[in-house]
Amino acid sequence: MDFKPTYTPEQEAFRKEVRSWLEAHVPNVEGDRDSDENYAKYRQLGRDLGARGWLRPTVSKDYGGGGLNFEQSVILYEEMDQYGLGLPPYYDSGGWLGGASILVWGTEEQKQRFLPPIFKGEVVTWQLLTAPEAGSDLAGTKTDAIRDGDDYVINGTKIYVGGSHKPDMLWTFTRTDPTGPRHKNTSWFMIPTDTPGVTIVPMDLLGDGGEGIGASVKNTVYFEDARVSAKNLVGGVNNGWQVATTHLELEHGGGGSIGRNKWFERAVQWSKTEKRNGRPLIEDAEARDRLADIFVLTEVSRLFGLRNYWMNRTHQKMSYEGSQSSYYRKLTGLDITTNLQELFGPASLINGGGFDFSEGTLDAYHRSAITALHPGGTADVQKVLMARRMGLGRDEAEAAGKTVE
Amino acid sequence: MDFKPTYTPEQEAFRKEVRSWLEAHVPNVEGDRDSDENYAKYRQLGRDLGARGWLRPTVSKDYGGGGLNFEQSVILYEEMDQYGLGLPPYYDSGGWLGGASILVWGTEEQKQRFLPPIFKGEVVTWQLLTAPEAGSDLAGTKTDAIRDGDDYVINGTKIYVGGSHKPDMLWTFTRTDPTGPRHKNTSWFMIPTDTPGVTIVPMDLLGDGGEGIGASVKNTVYFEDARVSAKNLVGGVNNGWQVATTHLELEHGGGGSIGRNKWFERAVQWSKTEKRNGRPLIEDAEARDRLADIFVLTEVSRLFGLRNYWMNRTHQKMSYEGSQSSYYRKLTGLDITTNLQELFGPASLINGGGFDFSEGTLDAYHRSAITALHPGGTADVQKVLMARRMGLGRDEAEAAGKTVE
Amino acid sequence: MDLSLSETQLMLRKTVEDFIARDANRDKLIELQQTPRGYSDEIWRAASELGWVGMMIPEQYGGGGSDFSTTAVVYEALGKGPVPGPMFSSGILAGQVILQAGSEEQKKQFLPSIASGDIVATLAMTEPDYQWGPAGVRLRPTESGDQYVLNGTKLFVYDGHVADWLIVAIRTGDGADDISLLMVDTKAAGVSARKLDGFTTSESEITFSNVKVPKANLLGKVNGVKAALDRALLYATPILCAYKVGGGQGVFEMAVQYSRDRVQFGRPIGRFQFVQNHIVQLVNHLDAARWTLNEALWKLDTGQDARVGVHLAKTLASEGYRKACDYSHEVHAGTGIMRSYGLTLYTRQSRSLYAALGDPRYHRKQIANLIETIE
Amino acid sequence: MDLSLSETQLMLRKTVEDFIARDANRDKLIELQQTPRGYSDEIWRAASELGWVGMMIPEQYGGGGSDFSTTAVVYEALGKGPVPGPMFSSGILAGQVILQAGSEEQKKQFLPSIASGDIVATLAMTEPDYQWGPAGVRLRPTESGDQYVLNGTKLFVYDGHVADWLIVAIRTGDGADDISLLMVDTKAAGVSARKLDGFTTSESEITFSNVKVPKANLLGKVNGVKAALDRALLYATPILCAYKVGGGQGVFEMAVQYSRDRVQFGRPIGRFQFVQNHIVQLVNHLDAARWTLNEALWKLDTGQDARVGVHLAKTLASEGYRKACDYSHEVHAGTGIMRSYGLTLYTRQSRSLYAALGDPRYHRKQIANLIETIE
Repeated sequence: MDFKPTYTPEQEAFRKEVRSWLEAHVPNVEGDRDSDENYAKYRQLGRDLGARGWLRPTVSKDYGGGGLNFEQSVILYEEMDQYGLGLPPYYDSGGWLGGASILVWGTEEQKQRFLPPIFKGEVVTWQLLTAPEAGSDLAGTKTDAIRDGDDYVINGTKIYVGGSHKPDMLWTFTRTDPTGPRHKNTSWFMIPTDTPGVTIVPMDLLGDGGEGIGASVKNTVYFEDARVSAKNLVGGVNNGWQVATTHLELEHGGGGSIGRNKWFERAVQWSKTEKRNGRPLIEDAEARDRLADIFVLTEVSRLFGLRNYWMNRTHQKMSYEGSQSSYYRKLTGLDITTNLQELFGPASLINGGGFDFSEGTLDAYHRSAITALHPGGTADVQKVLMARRMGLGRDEAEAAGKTVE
Repeated sequence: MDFKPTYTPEQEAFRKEVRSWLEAHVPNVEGDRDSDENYAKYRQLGRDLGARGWLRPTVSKDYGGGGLNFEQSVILYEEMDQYGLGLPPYYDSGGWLGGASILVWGTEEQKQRFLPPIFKGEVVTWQLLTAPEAGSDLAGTKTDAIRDGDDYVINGTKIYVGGSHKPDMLWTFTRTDPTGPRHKNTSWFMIPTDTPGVTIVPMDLLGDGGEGIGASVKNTVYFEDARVSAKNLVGGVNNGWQVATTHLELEHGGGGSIGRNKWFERAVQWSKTEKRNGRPLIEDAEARDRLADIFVLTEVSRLFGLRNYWMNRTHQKMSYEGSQSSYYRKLTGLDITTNLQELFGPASLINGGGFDFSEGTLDAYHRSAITALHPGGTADVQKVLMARRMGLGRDEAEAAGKTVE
Repeated sequence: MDLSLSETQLMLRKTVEDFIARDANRDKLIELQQTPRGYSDEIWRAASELGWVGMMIPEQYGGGGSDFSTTAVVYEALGKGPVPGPMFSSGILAGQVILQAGSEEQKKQFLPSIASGDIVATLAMTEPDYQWGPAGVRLRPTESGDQYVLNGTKLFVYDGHVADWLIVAIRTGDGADDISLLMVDTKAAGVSARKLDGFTTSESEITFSNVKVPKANLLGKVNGVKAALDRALLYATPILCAYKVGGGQGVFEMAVQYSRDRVQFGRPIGRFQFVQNHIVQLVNHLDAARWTLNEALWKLDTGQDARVGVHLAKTLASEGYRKACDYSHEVHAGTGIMRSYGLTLYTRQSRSLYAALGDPRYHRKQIANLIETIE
Repeated sequence: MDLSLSETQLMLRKTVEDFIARDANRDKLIELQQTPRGYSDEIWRAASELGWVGMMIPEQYGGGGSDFSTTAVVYEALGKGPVPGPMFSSGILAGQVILQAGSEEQKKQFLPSIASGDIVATLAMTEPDYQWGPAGVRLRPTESGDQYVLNGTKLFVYDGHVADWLIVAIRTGDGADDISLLMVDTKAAGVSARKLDGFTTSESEITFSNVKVPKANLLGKVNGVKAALDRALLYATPILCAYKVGGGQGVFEMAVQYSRDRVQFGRPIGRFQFVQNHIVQLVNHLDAARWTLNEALWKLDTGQDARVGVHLAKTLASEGYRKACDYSHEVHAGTGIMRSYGLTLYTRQSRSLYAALGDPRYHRKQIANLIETIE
């Protein structure tokens, strides 16, 4: 096994190129990364990366990707991670997930029309999955899209959507045959945000104000007689559930991640500067025990993510690994924040003022550890999926959803 | 609230009577409490207690009990607990549980015939519940009792039964209408052990050799054309499931318990004599942390048992408390043994020889913490029952089984 | 043995529940959480007039003279609201510190107005270099004639921003226990208070800038209050536990109800064993906190050594409230994180109060220290 | 980056699996557990002849010279058996200690016969006053000319009762690290060994009664072996982890199979979410142990500082194997505790090996000590 790519001289040269390009292009921001001003800077970085094909490095150039190989993509992720950024460097999981579904299920015309703008960073896309009536039971949606001439007319409501800066496109799946059989009565649509009848209203949630760029707010999206061209229906009529399996697989953690162990690194850093009885916290034995506990939890998460990244990008046959990574991260988030609170005391809850040593990031993490239990499939849903993929109580294990990258 | 009875002078006098009687009658045994010789001594203690009505203190004298009140029963339990004994002081949960079902569901004739021998300690009874085909799904038993004249003829197999010293009576429930509707096709029988066609064979299990008196072995019981008088059918034909709810309620923890915190007390005692680097273990800070962890876990168990004892004996309306106590004890047993192993090191696993400071009790506990997950309803079954009693996802909460004491 | 509540206790609980239904129901509390102070005049008036603030203060000082168990019944009901306000900080904690450490004169001066709700007092012990307990007190005054002069900061002071009086723990010697307690009027020149934002409830920062306090304001003797403070904490802590147990009960009942109301995949979600598991774990945490607390209260009421029992109860109340909220969130999924729903009122408290009067690791350590005293 | 096994590794694994199917399948292992020695000649012969015992010993000393990852593949497969025998104790642990601490002459003397299986060696470090690590070594020899004289006891020595040679850690100075290593022939007068009964596998008690050992039998220098011993433990520990991960895989596969085969309430039990939850938690523990181990192996094979990685892997392997067995028992209920079924073969190991080479608290503490070295 090899946990790091062995780079050829050519690849090392690529790393140098990436590094110096990023040095020149990654914006230097201060304060809230999600302020209008800072968001705009990250948005521009996305466009610049997209123009080079670095936003979706392994996607074919035909669709706006970079056409790069696995090792090159790792280099890009690693170098972005040095800035605490991913690809894309702002909130566009909608584009990442929806793009994957279009790649697998779209017609060639749809791929040409939808993908390059997304993969070049020109267009930001939100995913619309959860509905008031359909949370874990996604297929139970009551948002309906009824054919009318060349269009579909959409009515319904989706919640926990997007972030703090409006996108260009939305995608969702809706009932196109409201009385049809479950899992065979929905279709998947790309919808311009400016479509008449689409209204976006921010929600008031515990997790508001997190660290994610563009992600400090979630919204309710209302569809009232919103008309969408039938050309925007991706993957075939009443085939929406199949199209969804692709992005759900990725959302459930099947895409994996490359990244450092952020919370552990931060905790060590703060333990060197925060003091107890005049001594740096890190000199305290109990504090070191807590750091070790945090390390254990976060390292496992990191390795599950890394394993999945490798499996996904090298087309290994996947089973329960996506949901496992997601479930583990969700559940251990609660333990990690408990350890952080015990380590740093009540100051870890404060947001603002001189004693907020974490600049609000710990407050946000305490809250997001709770809110993160649910999106992208609740912790319980991840367990359901793991059980199916392991074939518990079944003759055969269920196969993972088809993804491309 | 009052966690200890306030005793009247009369009751204090009763305690003195109990104490001096026990001093005179509780056998002084050495070594394995389950050896033939020692078991016989405890069996005799049971008979002696029974003769005084102290074996089932709150049961009516009409049926061989003591006709004593709640406070007196507490005194008896507390004084027995000083010897690490319960009531009965040897393995007779079969008599305790089956006796309760007969009290609730038996005819007057059956009560007169079956109960006094049990409650006077003359007869020892085993319960037969689990079958190879029916573990958690008790109602799925395939042991059949088919009417033939004045008898029923029983065929089938039950497992995880009884202990190391043969009993006088058995009870079980069997299908009397094998093709009838579930929960309405079983009947409940008292069966003399010496019935022809009854064979008892010891099993080979992980938990063999525990601390329980008479309980270091479990058995398979085979019925091959065993004939039992129809007079021994308790609670009505095809009403066996109802009869079972009574003993199941008690077995699931609804009876509660009064007792000291045995494992914590032992752990403290051993920590004073066992040494690390020449110092008593109890002087070590890490060891004290483990003792505190053990204390926390064991105190909660003790209090759940005490609460249930009080609720049961004072006829409070019970809900999930029985199964909660059972579930909590089962699950924390695994944590307690882990703490004990970390506290005392590998010596806690040894059985025999000079370094076995616990005289094998820790080895037995390590194993029984695992085997105890399943009898009397698995940990999962306890959760199912708790969920029903709390009415999760139901309009109404299920009522607890009817018990008498 | 009798583990039931008395008639009086049941009646008192009913009074609190009726008040909550009328003036502090979930909708009102959801509104209140957006306000700077966090609680309403109605709440404070009722808590004062109905005697909940002063109930543990002896009758001769204008309080209700309730025992521990009865006080706990009321505070559990308040916690179930969860009703916000400085009832515990002022009536219970500050009241106990003054009662245990103060002179007869000081008791007469402060306790009746605390009990009546006319003034709000609170204990200001912890500091930026946080550590729970006397060892963490490092604010050292200078002396100027018959006055102390304070410069420095107290942090995480619950309800400090609405307090009239602060009981400030100061360092007056180098020994670990060499601390003293000083009554400081928040209107005195140089005192400023700021409510702390974040995942907090009523934590505040108090800044002292050349604050002059007469030495006569010392509660008890210089370097001689450790035992009194320990006693006050021993007596106040279980009431905080009761408040937290009440919160746990609140999120438990919400979870049970939601398990019936919410339908997914064509069934109430409470029929799914994953959901059942959350609620089973929740109620186990809740009842562990509840019954260890009940026994500790009984020990206090009957004059037994309750130290281990209180540390045990606080350990499980802090861990249990937190876990109860986590599990209730798992049951409620997205619905639970909407601020308009009400669950997060509790979640915030479960975090904010986790370390109040010492976090679970602190209390477990105290149990470890006291192992030999356990019978 | 490539997280797959190589062709060679896959082939090796297949060899072990084929051997297990033939000569060490579950039925045979269930029989073997009743025997005094606990393993068969077939097992020891195969392990020796197929090179598993000596695979980490360099080729110039008669071993296979395998890297860490490849050795781990074989020991994981053995652990999945779980195949009993002193392969790890002798070939890996004792082999590494001699390799790291011994002179060239000693390596030539012992390593080839260890690799060939002709002799069995094991490390005797821990003592009745148990504490893992050099600080726990208190057996102090007296000196008599060019001999050491040993009186005392070594406890929890894995496979001591079947060993030909013991590597005995002795105290030769008062500093924490002042220990030395002595090769002791178990046939020497005064050496006796007893297998320890209980929830154990191959732990033994070794008693020394006036045992005379030539000073020439010292491995390395007096008071100068700490670094070599640390290295040996760093290299051997992950192989033990691999064996435990294999055991976890074994109980995982049994649980999955049982979830399909066992029917209750008219459905395979694996359709019940409570049962699913057990297996989900099981596989999470298993994979946490597996992937931390894999990264540690890679670090060792590529010459990086692997100390933290090995402590992490050992922490999770010990905790994980234990938990994996607990969860598998929950799935199997009564069936799992029958000795004739096979699950308890693993359970016994999960307890017996929990503290071998240090328990999880020890290894967590080492991570805490090394925090600053983590990049």
